[in-house]
Amino acid sequence: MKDTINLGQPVIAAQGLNLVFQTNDGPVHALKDVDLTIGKGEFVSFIGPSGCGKTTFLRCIAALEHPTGGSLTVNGMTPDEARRKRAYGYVFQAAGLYPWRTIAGNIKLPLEIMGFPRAEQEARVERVLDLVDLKGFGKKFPWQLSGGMQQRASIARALAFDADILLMDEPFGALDEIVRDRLNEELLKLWARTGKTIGFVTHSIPEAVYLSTKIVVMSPRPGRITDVIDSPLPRERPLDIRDTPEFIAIAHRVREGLRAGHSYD
Amino acid sequence: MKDTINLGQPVIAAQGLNLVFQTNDGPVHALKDVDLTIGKGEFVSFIGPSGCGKTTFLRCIAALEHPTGGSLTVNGMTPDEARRKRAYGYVFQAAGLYPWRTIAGNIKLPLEIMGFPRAEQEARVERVLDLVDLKGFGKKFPWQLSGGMQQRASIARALAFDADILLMDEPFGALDEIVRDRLNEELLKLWARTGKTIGFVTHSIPEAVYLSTKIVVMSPRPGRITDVIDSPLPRERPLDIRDTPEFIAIAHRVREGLRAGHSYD
Amino acid sequence: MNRVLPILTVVAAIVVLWYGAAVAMNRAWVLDQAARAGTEPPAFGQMVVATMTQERPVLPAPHQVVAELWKGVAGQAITSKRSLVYHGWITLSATLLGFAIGTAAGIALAVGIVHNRAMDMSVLPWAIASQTIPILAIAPMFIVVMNSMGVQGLVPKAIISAYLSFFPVVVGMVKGLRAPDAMQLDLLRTYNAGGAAVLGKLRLPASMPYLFASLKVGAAAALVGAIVGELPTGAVAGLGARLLSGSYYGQTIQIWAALFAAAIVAAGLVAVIGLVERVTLRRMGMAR
Amino acid sequence: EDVTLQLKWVTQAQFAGYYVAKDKGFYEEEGLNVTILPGGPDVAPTQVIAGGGADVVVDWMPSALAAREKGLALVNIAQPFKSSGMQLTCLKESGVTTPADFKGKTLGVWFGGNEYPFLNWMGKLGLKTDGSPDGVTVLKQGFNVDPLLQKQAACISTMTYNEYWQVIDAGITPEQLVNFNYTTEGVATLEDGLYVMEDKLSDAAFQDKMVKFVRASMKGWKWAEENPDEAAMIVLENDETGAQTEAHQKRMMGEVAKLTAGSNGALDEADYQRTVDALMSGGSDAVITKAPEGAWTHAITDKALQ
Amino acid sequence: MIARGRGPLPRWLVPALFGVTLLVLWELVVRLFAVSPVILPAPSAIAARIAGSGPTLWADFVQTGLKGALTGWLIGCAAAVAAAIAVDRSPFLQRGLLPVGNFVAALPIVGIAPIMVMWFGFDWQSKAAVVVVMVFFPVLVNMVAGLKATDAMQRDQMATWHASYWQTLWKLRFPAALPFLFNGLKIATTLALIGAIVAEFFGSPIVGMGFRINASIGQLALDMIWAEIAVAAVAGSAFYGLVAQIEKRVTFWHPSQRRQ
Ligand SMILES: Nc1ncnc2c1ncn2[C@@H]1O[C@H](COP(=O)(O)OP(=O)(O)OP(=O)(O)O)[C@@H](O)[C@H]1O
Ligand SMILES: Nc1ncnc2c1ncn2[C@@H]1O[C@H](COP(=O)(O)OP(=O)(O)OP(=O)(O)O)[C@@H](O)[C@H]1O
Ligand SMILES: Cc1ncc(C[n+]2csc(CCO)c2C)c(N)n1
Ligand SMILES: [Mg+2]
Ligand SMILES: [Mg+2]
Repeated sequence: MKDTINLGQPVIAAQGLNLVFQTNDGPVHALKDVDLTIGKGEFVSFIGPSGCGKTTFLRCIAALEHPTGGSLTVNGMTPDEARRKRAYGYVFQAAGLYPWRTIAGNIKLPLEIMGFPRAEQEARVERVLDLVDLKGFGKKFPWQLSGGMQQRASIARALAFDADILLMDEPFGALDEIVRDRLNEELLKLWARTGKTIGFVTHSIPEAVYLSTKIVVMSPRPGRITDVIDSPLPRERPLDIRDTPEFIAIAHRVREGLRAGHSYD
Repeated sequence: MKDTINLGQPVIAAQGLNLVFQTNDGPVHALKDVDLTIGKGEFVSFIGPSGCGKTTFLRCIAALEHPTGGSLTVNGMTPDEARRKRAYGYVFQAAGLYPWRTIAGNIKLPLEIMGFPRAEQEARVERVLDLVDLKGFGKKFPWQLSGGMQQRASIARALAFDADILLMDEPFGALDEIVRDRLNEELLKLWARTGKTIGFVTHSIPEAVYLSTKIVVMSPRPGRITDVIDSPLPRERPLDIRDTPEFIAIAHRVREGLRAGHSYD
Repeated sequence: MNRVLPILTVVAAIVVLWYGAAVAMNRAWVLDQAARAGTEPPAFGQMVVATMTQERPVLPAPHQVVAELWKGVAGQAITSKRSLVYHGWITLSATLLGFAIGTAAGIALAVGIVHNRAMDMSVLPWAIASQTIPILAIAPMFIVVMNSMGVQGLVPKAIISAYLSFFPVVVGMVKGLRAPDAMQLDLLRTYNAGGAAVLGKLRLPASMPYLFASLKVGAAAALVGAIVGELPTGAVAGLGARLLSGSYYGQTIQIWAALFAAAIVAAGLVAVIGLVERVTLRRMGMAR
Repeated sequence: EDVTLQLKWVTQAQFAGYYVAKDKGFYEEEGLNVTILPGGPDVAPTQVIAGGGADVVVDWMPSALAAREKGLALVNIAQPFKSSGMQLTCLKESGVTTPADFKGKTLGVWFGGNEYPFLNWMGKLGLKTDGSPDGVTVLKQGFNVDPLLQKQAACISTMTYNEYWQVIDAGITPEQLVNFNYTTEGVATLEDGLYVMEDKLSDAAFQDKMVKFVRASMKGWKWAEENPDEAAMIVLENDETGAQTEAHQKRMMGEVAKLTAGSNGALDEADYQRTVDALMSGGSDAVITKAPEGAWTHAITDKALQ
Repeated sequence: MIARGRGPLPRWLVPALFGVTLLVLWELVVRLFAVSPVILPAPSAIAARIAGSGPTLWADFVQTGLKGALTGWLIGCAAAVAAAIAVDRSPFLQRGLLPVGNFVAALPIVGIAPIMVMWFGFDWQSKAAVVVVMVFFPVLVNMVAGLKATDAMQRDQMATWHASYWQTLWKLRFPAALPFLFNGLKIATTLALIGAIVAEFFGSPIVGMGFRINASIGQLALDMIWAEIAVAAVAGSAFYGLVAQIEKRVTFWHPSQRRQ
């Protein structure tokens, strides 16, 4: 397998997407004329200054927000239809665990809703708890966990079932370098194994470059895409790929894009 | 000014500190035998794997949690007495803004409580909003802001008044590199100007090294301190200090400490 | 001890205040009687005694009420018509049935209102209007109608009781079911959870604090409803009948005793709900 | 045969005749199975019978005639109470000694159908009751005599057999009171009578049933008059609230016996006419505006008493 | 999902349509089956009565609705909020006063009303007193629950600023309690009206909605009873609506008020 892997039809296609929030002190143009095509099996990172519309764009894809203009299709359907087909696994920016459920109970939630058999539920909970290094914390309540542990629980929850499209909003923001590296690797493995399409918001340039087949750089007020970088890195990525010149070159381009976005306002 | 700047008496002194949480499935040893002395005007970073007790330690200092063993003094007083003297500015790991107040209202909150005159309140709100790059967002409500913007608002709130001790729990976790760099610089300036004592939790090794006079490396289960690194870097720190060999050496030592903590379990 | 001492203190304070008030409020009658008899008003000591031994006091002294309560509870077989336990049970049974119906109806309506736009717009206004109708005005008509349909005894009373208790439950639960925040709802949307799942896994658990507040108010309302429902049935038995006959014969002490009996029943119900609340919240990890 | 009787008020000696008849098996002897429904402050017998909740009700004639004019065709089939027990009881210290002193005073009155005799009397005295300055202030009196004891009213309505004694029991002596009896004032109206729906009367079977009922009830009343103490005990047994006291019921029975004395159950036409005249005399405030037709019948008592 | 049919019109149109249908049906039933007006008067008859008795109905409403219910509601709600804060202020009271507060939970109006008439006289003051007792508990319970409804981090923040009890109360706990408080206030609006009307059964001057209903039962003037009931329903709903409107304004931030 190699770089540009736009196998088949686009999974996500946005054209001239606009979203304006009406607020008490005037409209906020959160997304402006966003064009983007994501192919099946791609790993797309979104990077951009705080408030540039990354979350909003992810929410549009997941049909949690309704664009005020332009078109957006997911697997050729409207996002809402795709949502009804349970196409998404979504990791929110805040952990958003239900306080009245234990960690295991929280992870079980989507499984219960999707009607997995009970034994299978247990097995999956065990597996993902292990994956995010929370073995033994299943019976705790969310408020008994540290911030980073909560975030990992929320990642586990999204990985517990097999959605075709995984949308992750800064999933590793509250984790230390070492856990982060480990989870990055796990995520890549999962991606390689399952061929999921992944949308991933991050603030870490190395992380974006390390993980993605495509990096989308955004800039704020109004939120729009300023650069789309197709990564020439191979699909197989050991951690030390981060020291290669290609890697550093892409990282540089991303940083420049980001800086440009900042200088804008 | 140079390195070890333990001017005068210690501001924070912990000795044999222990904290055990009782939970539904057994006790959790969150802090074990923690000894640490922080002098006046120090900038101390805490780094360590998720769940190692960084937040818990900060909370103990701020008298939000009560150690189950050992001794802890702040300015020679109990933490609770210090709290009553309004010694702390605390940035929580989650933004925790009040939904019924606008951003400006949220920032004004501690000022109202501490009885600042009204005009002064306005002025300070303007100043810190500007500092965290949220000019113009004062009238918005928290749910109308992006995750990073909320975090910045919460930083602004802690900076709006002049606490002697500033405790910051991953304040820059949800921010992109460029904003983060800018805020790092601002924070250093503020620190240099005011001589505050700062306790700072972060997951970024470069950030820890760049900011601190002392780096505390922690490790989990049970949470304890594995290394305390006094930084030999000068107080005046341009951004490019990050490329000096001293910097890289310290970063390396921190990384090793972190790794050791991870391999432990 | 830790739990009892504060209650005792508060109760003691109330009792002291009460005795004071009893003296103050019952004084007028003693003075009037003295004036009517043409004698000097009694000295303070005698006055105090006189204010606490009246048969028809404006405010009976605590010990008078307690004595009457004791007579009503322990002084007779609990099957006797003069036993407060007997009357209390009659009222309690109607209350419990009414509370069960009212709570079920209230929750069902709230669920409907939250899940169905048409119900949202049409039900609440009428639920509100229904509550502004003075029950005591329509209860007789209602009982007559039920009677002619052959429904008698417990059920009509329970229905009136349910009618009063469903409303606090509706109001509280509508708010409670809407309390989950946007992100919690969004999460379920990404799973394409159906209405039942949203209800069972998010809205209901999130509404618990509201539910218990509503249940407490609802239980109290159910008791009031049961008592009011006893009146138009000829007030033959139950605490309401006791209250009314006490009032009819001007037996203030009997009214107070029945009032206390009702209050004890209510406090008991509320305490039971409070207990269930604590257990539930603890199991939900919410009691911190 | 089932008969449901709706009383005007709670179980007390006022209705002793019916309870005696039931308890002593007089109804049973006639082959009747009688259910006695006690009344209460918010039970209007007229409403109950209109809704089909009872076959026969105990009511006062003013209220029954007023209902008849409203379109509820009630017919008096028997009149166990010969005389009126209603009075206005005043505290002497309030300064009322004659009806002329009422002006400007506060008077307690029962409503819910019991206010007609009072309104009629005031009409006769030329006293306004709507709160205008040279009239009287009317209070809707609750169930008890507290307004008098608390001096919230100068006078209150009482019955000779009930409330009057409550005032006495409360510690006020008869000398401290002034009583205005409706009979002595010449404004008496007929009290407890038995009423049924007119349309039902045309049914021979129903008529027959009522004959048996009235016969047994009157037997009960006469028994009660002769054995007042035992009658009171029977009432007490039937009081489910357990609130009535023996002493009070025995005394009430004694007083009630005075009112039923002289009635064999048949309505006295002269009494009826007096009541109608009284109710029509109020001018614009008159309780009824035209003489009622067919508001009573002797058909039942004629057969029952032969 | 946000904008569909959200104009101000449909909001009241649906219930209104429902109501009109109900009234038409009622009228039809009464006419078709020739229901006696002493059992159930037709809506048209009730309307005629309302039109013909404006001044009486108004006077009754002023007496019962404004003087009795509204005064009682204001005092009762204020007292309950104060009590909730007192209970909250001191853990000692929390443990002592709350059980006693629960004790007043269901002091039945039937028992309270005669006592209040005895204490406060026949006029509206005694009705207001009954209303105070009736509305106290729902507001207390909700307010107590509301004061507990802050989350741990919000309280911790206040602690780090060393906010005084009153500052924490005013700036954090009170706003957080508002959604609960308003539930109590809304329930109290309907209770207040019922309470004031029912209390008049136990003695009153010869004006007031409860008096009129009671007097009309004896006169079998069912059109008048229903006219008063209609006034009660309209006034009660309006009062409730007003409180709900205020709630909407002050708890705009609560998820239940943001359209979901
Ligand atoms: N209230 C609590 N009850 C029980 N256990 C708790 C509680 N708070 C924290 N813990 C436990 O204490 C340990 C330390 O938590 P802490 O929040 O201090 O970690 P942290 O170092 O801040 O981690 P992170 O980087 O993920 O925020 C964790 O194992 C956590 O599960
Ligand atoms: N519900 C809302 N109402 C009004 N404005 C909103 C709302 N949600 C987001 N916005 C605005 O839209 C813009 C984009 O927000 P978004 O959350 O998408 O940013 P982001 O790129 O995810 O930022 P961050 O990295 O800080 O999370 C911001 O200016 C924000 O203020
Ligand atoms: C609210 C109220 N309404 C009417 C009466 C009148 N009443 C009904 S039966 C009866 C006979 C005497 O006990 C009397 C006087 C009352 N007492 N209280
Ligand atoms: Mg975001
Ligand atoms: Mg932490």
